[in-house]
Amino acid sequence: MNWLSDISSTMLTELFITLTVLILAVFSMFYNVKYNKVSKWIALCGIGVSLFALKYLQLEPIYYAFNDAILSDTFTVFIKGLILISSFLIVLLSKRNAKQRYHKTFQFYAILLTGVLASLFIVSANDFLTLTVALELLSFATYFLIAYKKGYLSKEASFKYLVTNAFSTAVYLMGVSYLYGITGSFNFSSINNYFLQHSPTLLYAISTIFITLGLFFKLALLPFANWILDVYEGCATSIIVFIATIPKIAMIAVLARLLAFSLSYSFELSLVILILSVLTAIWANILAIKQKNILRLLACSSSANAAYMVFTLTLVSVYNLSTVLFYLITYIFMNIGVFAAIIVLENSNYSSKLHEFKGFAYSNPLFTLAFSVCIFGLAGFPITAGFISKLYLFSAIVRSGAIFIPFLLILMLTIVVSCYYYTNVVKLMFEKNETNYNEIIHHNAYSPIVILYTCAFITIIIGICPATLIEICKYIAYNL
Amino acid sequence: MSFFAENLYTIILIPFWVSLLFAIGKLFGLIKSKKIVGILTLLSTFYALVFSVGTFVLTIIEKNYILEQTVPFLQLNRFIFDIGIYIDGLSAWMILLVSIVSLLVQIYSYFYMYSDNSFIRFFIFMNLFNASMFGLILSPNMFQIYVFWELVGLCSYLLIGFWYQKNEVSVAAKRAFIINRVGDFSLLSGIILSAYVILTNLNNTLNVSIPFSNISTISAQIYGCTSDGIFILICLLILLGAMAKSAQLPLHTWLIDAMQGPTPVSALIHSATMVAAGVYLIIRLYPLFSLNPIVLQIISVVGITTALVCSYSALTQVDMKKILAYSTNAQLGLMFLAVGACSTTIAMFHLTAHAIIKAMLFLVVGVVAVSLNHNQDIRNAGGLRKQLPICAITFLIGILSLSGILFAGFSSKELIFGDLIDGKHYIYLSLFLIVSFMTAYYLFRMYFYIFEGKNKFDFEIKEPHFVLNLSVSVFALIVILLWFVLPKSNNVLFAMISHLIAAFAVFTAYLTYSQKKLLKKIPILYDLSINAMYFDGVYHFITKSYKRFSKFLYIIDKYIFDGIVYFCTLNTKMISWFLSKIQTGSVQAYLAYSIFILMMSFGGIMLVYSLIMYFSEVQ
Amino acid sequence: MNWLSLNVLVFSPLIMTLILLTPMFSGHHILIRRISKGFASLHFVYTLLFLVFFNNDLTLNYETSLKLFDFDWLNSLGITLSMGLDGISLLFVILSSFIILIATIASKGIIKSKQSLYYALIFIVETAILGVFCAQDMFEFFMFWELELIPMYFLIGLWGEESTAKKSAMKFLLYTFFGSLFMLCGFLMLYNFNFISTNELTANMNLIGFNYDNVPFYLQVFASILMLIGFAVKMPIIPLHTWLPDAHTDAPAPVSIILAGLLLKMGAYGIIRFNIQILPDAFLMMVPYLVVFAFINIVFASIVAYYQTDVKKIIAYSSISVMGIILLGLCSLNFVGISGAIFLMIAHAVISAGLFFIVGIIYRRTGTREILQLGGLAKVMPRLAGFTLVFIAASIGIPGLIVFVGEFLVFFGAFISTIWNTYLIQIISLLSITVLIFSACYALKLLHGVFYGNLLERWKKVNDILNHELVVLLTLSVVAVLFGIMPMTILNMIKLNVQNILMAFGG
Amino acid sequence: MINNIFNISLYHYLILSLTIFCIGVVGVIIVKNIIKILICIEFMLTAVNINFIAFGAYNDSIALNGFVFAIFYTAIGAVELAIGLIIFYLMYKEKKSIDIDKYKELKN
Repeated sequence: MNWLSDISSTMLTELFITLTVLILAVFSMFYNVKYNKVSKWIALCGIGVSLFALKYLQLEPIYYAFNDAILSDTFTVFIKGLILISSFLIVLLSKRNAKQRYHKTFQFYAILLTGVLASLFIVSANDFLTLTVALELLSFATYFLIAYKKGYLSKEASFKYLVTNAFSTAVYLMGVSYLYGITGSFNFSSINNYFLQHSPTLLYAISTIFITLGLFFKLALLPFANWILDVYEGCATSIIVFIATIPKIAMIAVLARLLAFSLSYSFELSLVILILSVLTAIWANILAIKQKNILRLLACSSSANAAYMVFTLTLVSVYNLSTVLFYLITYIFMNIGVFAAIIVLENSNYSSKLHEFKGFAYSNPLFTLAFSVCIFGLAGFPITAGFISKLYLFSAIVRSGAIFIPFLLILMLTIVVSCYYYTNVVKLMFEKNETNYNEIIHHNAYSPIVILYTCAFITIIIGICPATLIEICKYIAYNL
Repeated sequence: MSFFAENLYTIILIPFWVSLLFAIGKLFGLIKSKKIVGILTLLSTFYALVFSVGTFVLTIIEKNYILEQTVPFLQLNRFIFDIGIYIDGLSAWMILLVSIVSLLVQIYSYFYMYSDNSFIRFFIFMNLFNASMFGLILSPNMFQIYVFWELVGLCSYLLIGFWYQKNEVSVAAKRAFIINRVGDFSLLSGIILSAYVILTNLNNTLNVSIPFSNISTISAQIYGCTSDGIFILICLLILLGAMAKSAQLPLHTWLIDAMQGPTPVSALIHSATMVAAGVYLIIRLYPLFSLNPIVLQIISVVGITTALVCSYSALTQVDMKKILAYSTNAQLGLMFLAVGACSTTIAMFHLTAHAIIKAMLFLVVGVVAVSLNHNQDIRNAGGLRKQLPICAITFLIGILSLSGILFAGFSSKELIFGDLIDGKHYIYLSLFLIVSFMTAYYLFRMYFYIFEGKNKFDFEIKEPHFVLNLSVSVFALIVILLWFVLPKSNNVLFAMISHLIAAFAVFTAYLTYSQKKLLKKIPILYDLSINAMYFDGVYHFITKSYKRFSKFLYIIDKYIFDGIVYFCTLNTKMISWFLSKIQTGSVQAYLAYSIFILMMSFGGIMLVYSLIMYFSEVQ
Repeated sequence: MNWLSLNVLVFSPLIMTLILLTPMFSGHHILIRRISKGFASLHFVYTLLFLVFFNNDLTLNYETSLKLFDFDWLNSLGITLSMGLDGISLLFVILSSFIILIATIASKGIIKSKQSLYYALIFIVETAILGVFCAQDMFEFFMFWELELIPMYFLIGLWGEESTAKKSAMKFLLYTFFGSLFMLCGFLMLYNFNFISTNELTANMNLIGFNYDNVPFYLQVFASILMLIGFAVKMPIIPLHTWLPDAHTDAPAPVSIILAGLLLKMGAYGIIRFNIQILPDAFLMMVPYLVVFAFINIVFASIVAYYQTDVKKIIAYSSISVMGIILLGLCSLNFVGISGAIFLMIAHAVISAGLFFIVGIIYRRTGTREILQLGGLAKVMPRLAGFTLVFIAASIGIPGLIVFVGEFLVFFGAFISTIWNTYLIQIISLLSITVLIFSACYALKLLHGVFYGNLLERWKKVNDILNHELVVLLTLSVVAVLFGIMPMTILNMIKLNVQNILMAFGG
Repeated sequence: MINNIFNISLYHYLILSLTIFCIGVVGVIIVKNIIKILICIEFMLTAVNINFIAFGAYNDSIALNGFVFAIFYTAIGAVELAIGLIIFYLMYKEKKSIDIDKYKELKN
């Protein structure tokens, strides 16, 4: 059993992440307040090392390790890279939140990295057992992260997240059990071969629907979407960045893999997913109009964008996967940019209420420029990457058949609504602020403002010449 | 002599450049003295007079001399619309008449308007009018007629609304321009319809708008290949355009409003030149109209009814210029009758005679009004014969000729009378005689009110400027001269009847002048006449209903098109309020919603699955 | 001729934006204004150079595909930033650069705050408009089409005079965004048609082609309708026009010059490029309905214009009715009609720029645009009254001025178009000639309401137009008269293009 | 052995697990007491376990995948409930009440 070669070709990054988690856990017991700055650096170099280790993972032929429990191919490596980069940015952004509880910074980063570890496992899981365990590990990490912030609200948000998550995992597992009942095995590839011989029955359709609806929880699509508004408002902003990016990437990867083979057998599944994602897009965008709090607004926008991605995923063609990947990457960067801006505002103690945004355009123009570039990216206006990703997404939808055009028209209506509330935010910044002259203080944390400018720069650059990134996504998608 | 004909086109361009010069001068404030303005305009009109006399003589020497110089204005791959000049007997005659009248009127207006503070603006518009009138007369095809038709309409609007400070002047100008636009609309649609007919049926010709050089052949072809309905429609549309310009019955009220403008304007534009353009157009298109007798019938009916209505409503008018305006209307109706029933040459004679006489009458009225310091009411202007002798004499000459007793008016009316008898149009003849009776009546009534009896004003009248009297007397001279030039058919019958009618009319006029209360006896007829058969009421109603209609459309636009958009936004806001309300915050509510959606999706799947099963069995 | 590059033409205003946004200009307004006016005139001269080297017998296409950092924009998807000029687009490029120059000169007295941001946004809008007219690629066309949304939103919102400026700016943004998304869906269907039939991805407008066997006709009509909705919102066709009056009344004068002058033309240009050239049969099938819409547009808007009391609303509704005439010209599908429509686009741009500028002048001096409160200004502002007379006469369609030629050609072309055997188009064009009367009504109401009648007490001290306003009005009226008298200069430029447009209809 | 005597087939187990699952679901929604809600969640998780064991026993008796999964998942379920209690305790410090309707701060 060459488990050593298995580890070296599939799990190197997970290994290094577990090492950093252990180190952090050990340090958290000994060192107290004085050395909490060190914890950030340990986490950062842990992620750096695992990023570096990505190079050694097996790319070309799919490598099945631990008798088909874990697999590694270009798609998983790419997604792992994306997860690690975004976790790197999250650690940078969460400096101030971590510092609130001095003695707990080590624990904070430890839990954060366990969440990252769990999502790395989710991506490379090849059977339902590892997938379920990894999912649960990720949810455990998120429970504590949400509950981290002082005050009662984060506790309530975490409790809501817990109850809904338990409910959705129960639904997901019911689906898995029925699937296991039919095929007799948990392994994706064996399930696939099983269905090559036998024709899929109604029970199969029900089980796949149960599984996908269960997975929709992390992406905040309609059956389990109500929690996102409360959790985004309740917990600390850097944790929101974590919730908004890492589980979303993992879920998209899992759904891509699951739907790749299961969709071909049951068209009811694609029907349900299409309808649900369109409903979520409508629900999220219309809900966002009335929101007075920027965080709740971004919650709706994240669930809407997840809906667009899942909608394109279900249209059966490899061409769509590259569009979803491109959309995912651009969305992640723009999202991190916007949240970095909010963290900058919180550092100079402005609340996240929308009317606080008045008059920023005149007091600090550069900040407004970067922030509006990211927001217009999310809305999909020309020069930004959002425009290209939406354009690429729509071309995929139209390419996969004329039957989807009515759906596309509905999506376009929701995008018009989204353009309203995005521009509303920017409009507020240009309104005259009658009270004080609001200046942004940077002295305590420089990293959020730097991340904001880099994300804005990336959105503009991808907006102007996206050819290379699209080539990468095409290459990855074609050999899933 | 042919030199004059060749570059006759310059008489169109020169007044245009002069008016442009004045406009730029006024814009940058370069014009210091009014003399230059006067001299330049008079020079340009004199230049036009010399050239038109030259061409007129040329047309008389060489029988049916025709010259056409055109340059393409719009050349799309198969269609050509060209601009230029076209000289034949008719246009030469018309050019001569117009240039004579305009020269004299401009001399008169130089002194008349000298005291006015926006003097330059007057002459900008005057020159622009000259240029467009010459362009209209010399136009070789229907396209150019339409081009200058609108320009002339614009100039008449500008000149009517010259004293724009007063509200009723600007309203009158607005109304005149709108009614002219109705005429332009019908003329344009007539042109386009005829072009369509030419194009679809005989698509060999390049020039799509009807050229006047071979008008007869083209009109024969048009008549040949179209059904009667469309042919009549074309003629009617063009006729409606001409009727709007020469103020025929349905569209005649603008001429009465045009009297708000300064008197030289009414003298030149609203009595001699512009209103004659409509008649000129019909004479020009006579070959086309004559092909179908119904069209000629319509023309003459329109003419005679306008003559009757307008002369009837002139009987009891009080304002000097209004009476003359109604009489112009009536005489134009007679010209239409002449074209419809008699022949174009007779119509031309009547046109020239009327132009000269009416211009003279207006100038005289101008002088009288100025001397009564701008009071145009005939009731408080009596016994001016002693103070303004020359005006009285010239006015008398004008009245005598216009009512067909002596001089030019007599000969032209005699020709009409003779031709009506030959053509055996007895109804027209009788109506013609009634109209001439009425004209004689109101003209002499005006004469008695203004020049007879004791003067009912107290202030001293200053002697008008000698040039005003000079130009008026020159006009009188021409009227007398014309009497000898115009051909005389000297049938004694007409001479006897017209003298009898005129004498009777003079007697009744004197009678009503001396006993004022005589008229009160017949109130209905009196009211009918004083407010001109309530046509003004009709137009007032039309404008009010147009305002209400546009308000109604605006309401549609605001509450339906905008309403839908507002409804959508309102709807989304309501749904978003509802959605945020059902986010109650309790976990159990969230789970209830998700279970509801789960059940819905399963229900849907079951339904779809059973449908498929059902359909697969059915085949 | 090689130094005449389209990239410089289209993207130089963008570079100017960056220069203006740098903090070094933040202080002094006069310098900013002078620099932007200088740049605008330089840019206009540069576009005229294109005219000099454009030999109109062959459609010289400046095929240059933009290589930005050596990456083709989206080569894998067949989308390249390729720019090209032919007769029609060159005409519009010159027009847009001229109108932007007029707008920059006109915004001297009107814009008092945040000048650098204002001129920066104006130049972004200019790049967007030039990009739209030069685009050879569908998605590039769409990108530039959307690029001008945000700057226009801020131009109307931040510098608008009314309190409802922000609301109408948002209405403008959402309406046009809604329309452009429908248009994008149409483009994507075209892109897909091409992929189905020729099996290689290209979004270039000239290479798009699909054979009729594998693309069903109802799909073509569906794509054409979707694109038409996008263009109908921009070139307002009646049911989708409600954003225009609000956007115009609240926008400052130079912004509404650009809005009326150029943005409406993009809609019509789009119809020519996409509906008529790429999907001719679908357009042929839609012509009767479009003609009815055009007729409603013409008559409805001009009658509604009569009722308005706000001067800018009257001009806004008048531009809706003129755009209706342009649509009628395009639907006539014959040489006279289409060249008349294009000529009318140029004419309307010049005239509406002049009219909006005049309203800007009046608003700047009197602070109100209500006709009821204005009156008798001619005594106080004689020169402005003279210029308004020229522009009002032009907008009515008095011959010798620029709009008459366009209107005459459109009515003539619409009347003789033999596309449909029924007499529908003949009857409708005959009825739409009545617009002459309705336009005369509202134009005279405007002229008399503002300039004639008795002068109110408070407007006694109002001064006449200054020299920079005189320059703008003089240039506009010279152009109006010049092309009114010699229209063939413009018509010759677009002769060849209109012919090969009509090739598909056996023109 | 017992299955053959009383010939209990796979479907009885499935029905059992479904009923327990539904009880859990209804419980979570109806009950007001938080502890009971957590217990109902445990109900749902055990129902899934029963499912796995039943399928493992009847279909796949050799590879015993189902049983392995059940063992794993009981552990995970327990951890989840523990964390649920911890967070409830943290919330309880604030509101001092066991009724779920008190914990509705974050809404609309």
